[in-house]
Amino acid sequence: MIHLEFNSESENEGIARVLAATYMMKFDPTMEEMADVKTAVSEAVTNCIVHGYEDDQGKIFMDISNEGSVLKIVIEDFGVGIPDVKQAMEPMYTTKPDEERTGMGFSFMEAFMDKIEVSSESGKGTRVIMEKKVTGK
Amino acid sequence: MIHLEFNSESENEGIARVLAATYMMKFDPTMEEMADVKTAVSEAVTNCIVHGYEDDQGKIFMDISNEGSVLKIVIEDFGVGIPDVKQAMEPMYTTKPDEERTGMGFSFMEAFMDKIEVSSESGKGTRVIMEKKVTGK
Amino acid sequence: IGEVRRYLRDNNSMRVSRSLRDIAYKAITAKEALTKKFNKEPTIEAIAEEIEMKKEDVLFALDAIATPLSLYEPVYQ
Ligand SMILES: Nc1ncnc2c1ncn2[C@@H]1O[C@H](COP(=O)(O)OP(=O)(O)O)[C@@H](O)[C@H]1O
Ligand SMILES: Nc1ncnc2c1ncn2[C@@H]1O[C@H](COP(=O)(O)OP(=O)(O)O)[C@@H](O)[C@H]1O
Ligand SMILES: [Mg+2]
Ligand SMILES: [Mg+2]
Repeated sequence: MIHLEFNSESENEGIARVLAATYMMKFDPTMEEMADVKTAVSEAVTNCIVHGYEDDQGKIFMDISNEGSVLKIVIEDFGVGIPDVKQAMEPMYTTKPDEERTGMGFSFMEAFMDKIEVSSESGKGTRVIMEKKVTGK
Repeated sequence: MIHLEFNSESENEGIARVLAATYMMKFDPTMEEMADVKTAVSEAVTNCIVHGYEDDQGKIFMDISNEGSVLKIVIEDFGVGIPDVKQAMEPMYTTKPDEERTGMGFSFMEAFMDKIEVSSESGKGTRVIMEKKVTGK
Repeated sequence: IGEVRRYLRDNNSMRVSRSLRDIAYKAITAKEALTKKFNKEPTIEAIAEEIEMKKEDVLFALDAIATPLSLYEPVYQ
């Protein structure tokens, strides 16, 4: 298990993405599997920065672990939280339609990972748990 | 500033190395600068695993930050510690001569980074602080 | 110690960013060739072996050339 802490600056999004890709190398992934995980991490971290902390600065945690070939990534912020998680996860739902947000972040995470679980509390923060079996096939 | 925590397993040495490399990309480094930093991180982390925790398992912390173009990397373990830091840092000094250790780890860190500071307490652990100005030249 | 340094590696002042572009190009070419040859997608490790690079460098190179816009496209376009 590795644990990363970083500030909600957009340059750190790339760092989180590469760390996840590096961790999963032990499963001998294909380029496509790696791209899937990177996209999911990228979306989740971007959400923490853009929505969780908005114009504020705050900490983002990322935990990466595995059980056998199942990769597990937990991404967490301590920002505003999501009042209605079910609604937020609907395709094309976005609370920032003006800023080139597509509302497809959660949909991508769902599409590219095997499993995603989102828990959030208003004013406390948001935690996204994602899993994917990585087989190199 | 980013902070990484990982277990003293040798596979994590590569992860720490890649994380440092990723962080320093913002300075548009040369191949040599990057190789220097990767070598220094590799030596410091390997020391935590091999000497700090010996056959035990323990946590290793790595902090990466910068002030302007000066990269700062702190690598820390909570293992056995070093009784005599000055002696340990002498070229070719090693307490494990039998296991293909060369005693050159600290010498490499000194050679490849601009500054290295080692503090340690027996039974508490060891912290290595390294700095390098990265200019892409 | 300056000696050690020279001994350990050739002085290489090329920018990493430039070298990564070369690696990424080779990796993508190799990926296509291996896919044709074996009729399935190669792993990163197989690609790295083919172009005689470390897999960590291949990973790094592929990431460096992926702009945010190409995120939802194949990594290379
Ligand atoms: N970490 C978060 N903190 C607060 N709100 C979030 C977070 N992640 C997602 N949301 C909410 O869920 C909505 C949908 O997210 P997403 O599917 O990624 O679309 P988008 O980011 O394009 O708006 C966001 O518009 C935002 O309201
Ligand atoms: N993190 C550490 N914890 C405990 N002892 C250490 C640590 N790092 C270095 N040492 C001590 O310092 C010595 C010299 O380290 P180094 O120069 O890297 O050479 P080597 O690792 O080849 O022995 C080691 O042999 C060990 O006794
Ligand atoms: Mg989003
Ligand atoms: Mg050593």
